[in-house]
Amino acid sequence: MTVRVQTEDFDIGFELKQLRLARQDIGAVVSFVGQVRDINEGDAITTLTLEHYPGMTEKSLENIISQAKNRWDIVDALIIHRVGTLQPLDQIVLVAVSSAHRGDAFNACEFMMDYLKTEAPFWKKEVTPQGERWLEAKQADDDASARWNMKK
Amino acid sequence: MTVRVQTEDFDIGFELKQLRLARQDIGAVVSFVGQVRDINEGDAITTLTLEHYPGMTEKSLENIISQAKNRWDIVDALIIHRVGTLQPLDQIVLVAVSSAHRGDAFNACEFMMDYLKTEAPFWKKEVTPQGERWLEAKQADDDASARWNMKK
Amino acid sequence: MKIKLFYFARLKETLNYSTEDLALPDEPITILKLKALLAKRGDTWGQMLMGKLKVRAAINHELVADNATIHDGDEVAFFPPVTGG
Amino acid sequence: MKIKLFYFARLKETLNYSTEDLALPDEPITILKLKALLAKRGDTWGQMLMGKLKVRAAINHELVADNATIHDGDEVAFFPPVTGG
Repeated sequence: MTVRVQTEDFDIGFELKQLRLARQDIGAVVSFVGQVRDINEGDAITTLTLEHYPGMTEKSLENIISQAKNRWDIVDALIIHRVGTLQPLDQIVLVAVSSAHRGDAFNACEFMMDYLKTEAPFWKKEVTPQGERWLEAKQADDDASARWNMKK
Repeated sequence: MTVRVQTEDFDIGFELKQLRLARQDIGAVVSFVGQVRDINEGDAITTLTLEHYPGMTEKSLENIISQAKNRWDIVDALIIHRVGTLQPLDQIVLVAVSSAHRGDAFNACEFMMDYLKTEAPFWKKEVTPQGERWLEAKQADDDASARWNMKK
Repeated sequence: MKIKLFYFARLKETLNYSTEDLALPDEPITILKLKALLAKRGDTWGQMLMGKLKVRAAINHELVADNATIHDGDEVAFFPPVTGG
Repeated sequence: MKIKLFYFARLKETLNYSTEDLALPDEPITILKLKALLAKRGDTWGQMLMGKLKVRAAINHELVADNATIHDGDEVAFFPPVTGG
């Protein structure tokens, strides 16, 4: 498993290729990339700053991958999350999963994103023309994360 | 929407970037890439040849994207499918979806793959040390496709 | 009426036909009836089209059921269940 | 006992503290009791730790509930619900 927390951008093509070519029994790679949107809750976004808790962040991301490996038949997984100050259209996060068959990869990838949203210690602060504001956690994210406890 | 059926390989990094940067309100891109495995049903795979039905293929892939757009709040979608003779570790297919939020992109991407597996006119023939064989359609793929009729 | 026929994958290979133009009586005909008609061409045709093998059909690039009706000028295709992706 | 404290995001900014070393009596203390103790430092502390804001806590890099017990040498962190991804 690979977990990286970094200020630099990442190259999705390169990362997915590494994951895909790692083993010849891999048939599927599912990935999620998140990017900074220009508008959030109706306001234009100038910049987005991501703070995190060094040490705990890496541990929690590794734990999320371990949970996914326990639940689904996947080969490997990767999480790259950026921190620092970003702008609209910048990439924020990449979550990717390789597996023999597609169903496991889709489930594991979505599970990892939902858990990352509620368990990994990252915090976002937006700068808008009206000033700065910390993002509030969303009930929808808690719900998305909680539904995995009900699925097989 | 973009649909391409081609013998050439494709560059995932480039394709996802195009999709991602197309609009500033895109927050998520979910993608699936399928590759040729070295072993299928216990036998080593030397090559895999993909045949298709020109004209119908493109139409059915466009139809799959349209269905996904009707069902979920997505911005755009892309399907690239290779045909001709491939080898283990070659990329076969890329399905990618962009949207404001991740849930729609995950659902739409998995739906598109499940429908592609049962509706798009592609046929695979494997060459193994024991000879050639056409792949049989799998019940699991029919089941995966059918479950979308039950979901909201 | 005249229709254009296509065969794919195992059907194409076994029948050794990829496409043909076919002239038929000027009356509606279903996919099932067309299959029965073609099956009379010989054992291989019968086995491939009316045997144990699942055969799917398309009319003008749309997947259709066996009771779908073929019209003059249609493009009809026969093939095994699809296995792409 | 001695513990190390960290604050993140809105808490760090408002309290103007990112980390501190804290000496406490040698007896088990829960997250909730520690919060109450820190809340006595003043209005801002009270509002941030015991007010309407949801505060989550971690001990040694693991998310914990308010009734979790802190031990000597632990690293304790307070922060708002996470908003990454």
